[in-house]
Amino acid sequence: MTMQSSRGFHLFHFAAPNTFYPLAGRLAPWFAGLAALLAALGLWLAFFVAPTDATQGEVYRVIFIHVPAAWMSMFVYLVMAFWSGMGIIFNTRLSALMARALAPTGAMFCFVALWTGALWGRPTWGAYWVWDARLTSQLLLLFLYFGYIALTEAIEDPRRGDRAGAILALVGAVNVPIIYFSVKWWNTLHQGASVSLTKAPSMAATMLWGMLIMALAAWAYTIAVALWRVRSLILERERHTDWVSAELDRQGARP
Amino acid sequence: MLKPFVAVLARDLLLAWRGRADVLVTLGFFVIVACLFPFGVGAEPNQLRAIAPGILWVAALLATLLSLHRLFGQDFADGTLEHLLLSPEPTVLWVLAKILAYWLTTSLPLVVAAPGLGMLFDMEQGGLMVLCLSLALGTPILSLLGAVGAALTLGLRGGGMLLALLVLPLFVPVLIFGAGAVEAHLSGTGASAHLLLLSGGALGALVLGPWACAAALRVAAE
Amino acid sequence: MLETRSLACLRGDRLLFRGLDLSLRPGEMVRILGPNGVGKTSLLRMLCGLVAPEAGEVLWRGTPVRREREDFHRALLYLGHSAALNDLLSPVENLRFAVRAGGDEAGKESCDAALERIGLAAQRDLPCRVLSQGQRRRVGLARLFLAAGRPLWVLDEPFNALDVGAVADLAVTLDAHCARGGMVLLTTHQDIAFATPLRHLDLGALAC
Amino acid sequence: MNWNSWAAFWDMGGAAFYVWGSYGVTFIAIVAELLLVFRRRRDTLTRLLRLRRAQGGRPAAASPDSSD
Repeated sequence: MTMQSSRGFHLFHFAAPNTFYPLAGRLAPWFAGLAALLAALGLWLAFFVAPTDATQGEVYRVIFIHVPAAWMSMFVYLVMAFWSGMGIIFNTRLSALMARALAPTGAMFCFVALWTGALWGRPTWGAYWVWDARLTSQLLLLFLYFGYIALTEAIEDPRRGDRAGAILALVGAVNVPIIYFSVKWWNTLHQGASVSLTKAPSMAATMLWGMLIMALAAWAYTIAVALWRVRSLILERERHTDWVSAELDRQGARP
Repeated sequence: MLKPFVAVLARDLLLAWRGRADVLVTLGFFVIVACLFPFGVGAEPNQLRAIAPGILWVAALLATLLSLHRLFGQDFADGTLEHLLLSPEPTVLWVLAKILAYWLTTSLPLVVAAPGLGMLFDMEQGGLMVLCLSLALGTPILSLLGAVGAALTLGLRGGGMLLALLVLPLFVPVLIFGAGAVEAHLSGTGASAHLLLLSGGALGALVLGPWACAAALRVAAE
Repeated sequence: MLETRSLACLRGDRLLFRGLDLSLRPGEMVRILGPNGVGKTSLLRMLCGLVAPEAGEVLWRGTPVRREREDFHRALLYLGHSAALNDLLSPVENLRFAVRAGGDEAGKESCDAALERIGLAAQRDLPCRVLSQGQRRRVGLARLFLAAGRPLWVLDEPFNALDVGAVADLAVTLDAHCARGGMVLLTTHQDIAFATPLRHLDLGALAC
Repeated sequence: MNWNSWAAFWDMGGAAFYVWGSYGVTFIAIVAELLLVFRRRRDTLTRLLRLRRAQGGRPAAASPDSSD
């Protein structure tokens, strides 16, 4: 095959990944820096500005990572479902790669939310784990993430993996609210109203600010990591194109 | 329009009849799992009565899970799936026929057998009725959601475990409302809210499930 | 008629072929050539609409098949590698199911006649699991006698596992289909004598 | 300022295990994810470069015409 003819074909079809790859490379460090800055600010607010909670004492300071992580884990799943839908409707391959790049980060935040929830629950409820509606649906969300990652990794043909993953992500996204609602219903029937972790009686404005800034930091972090990860995925997927060859030559020339 | 639907339904029912040993194995599994629990938790009648709905529902759910691979596995292996996908009639129709046949041959026996098992756990008559009703409304959801998972994992190595990982989280709401219906009835609050929610879920799954399943089958056959 | 415009096929991450232009007019027969793994089966499955093309389009009577899927599949008969038989069903049950699943009417008599025509009258009520490879292949081919209303036949290795007599008989059947104005697209490793002038498409030459 | 001394800060009003356990594991999870992401990029690059060298400078996955 000649280089010329292959370029003609790939330019037509792979235009998006080959322009997105360098763009992602340029943007990612900025988002990472932003994440670090916001996290520093948020942690300062969390530990040095926000006052001690009247009822829970210092342990409530877990809220500054627990709540943003829980938000993020749900939000990332929705974004995954969004990209999956885009991939199915417009048949763009970059969308599926974005969904794939987001999944591990979403699962990581899900795990963090569970872990911090358990550590917070011990002094608050007296047990590391109670079948609280939020924690339980968070656990099921983690299983959904695992399912998505396992399915996309198990399918060898990358395109088939993309599409199967997209269908699963959409089915999961439809089910997430149902799962949350059902678990909440089940929970109130079995335990009566439980103490909710996030409903601190009188949340000081500084606490709210701390949480919001930490949530923004989580956003920036997610974007940065997803962009870095999608770069690897793009290289892998487009390895038969000329622009990846050129990129490899550039990388190979480095010491 | 209905020709492929009827053809697929009739064929799958005939196949289930010819291979009835498989159907009986699923039923036997359901019975044995339910009978294992007293050995695990003790034979105290009050306790058994309290956990009976949960046990029977979990057993039904596991029995469904273990038989899901039968839904498309054979057709995928022998090329029938390709033929069906090339049918000019809408894919969702025959997908629905396959799921219906699967439900009739796998879940319906469980629904019928459940009262007998309920009696082993000393459930009262009204509770048995509600149990049957909740299974009759809930197992179609399991079949429809499970069909999507079965289609997604067609032909994959370790497909069985993967299938469990994919569909079990999705089964949780059905389990909650299904077992909850019986408990609500037994505690005197009435099961109608649960049963209504299950019917709503069944309708939703009926509308969306076959589409997702058809899309997943196209992906799998590619 | 069937046309393709600069079709490209990606399997896994290998580009099998690209820029494939093909047109098939009524009465024509095309044989697809090429060594193993060059993408013959992939091409046939892509033409049928089972696989989405990586680039390019398949057109049926001038319309992209993605837009008019039902019309196209009403006109198409595809026989793939595997005969699509269920082992627990008899040949006649399998055949009737295949025809009815395709949306056509399948009377018992016409199915019996088709099986008799292909030489399986004696096996019509045996379960398919006891049939030999050649007999299984024939059950699949019996659909050809029930598909006169479908102008486009796409056949993947139809001559495999057939004995000499059956090969000649099948060739006659395909010729008759073309003579009625039908179209045949097939792959085979054997050199068969057809009455219809055979066009060749060498995928090996297009390989990337 | 909430804390009178560093010791008080690290003690977190007696909840040190829970608070620092949460923050510590979060930190580890993030560092681990970043390491994995960068290792993946390095692995991808080395693997693709090796493939490319093995095929004599042609685009990595373009298969030889003769292969099947």
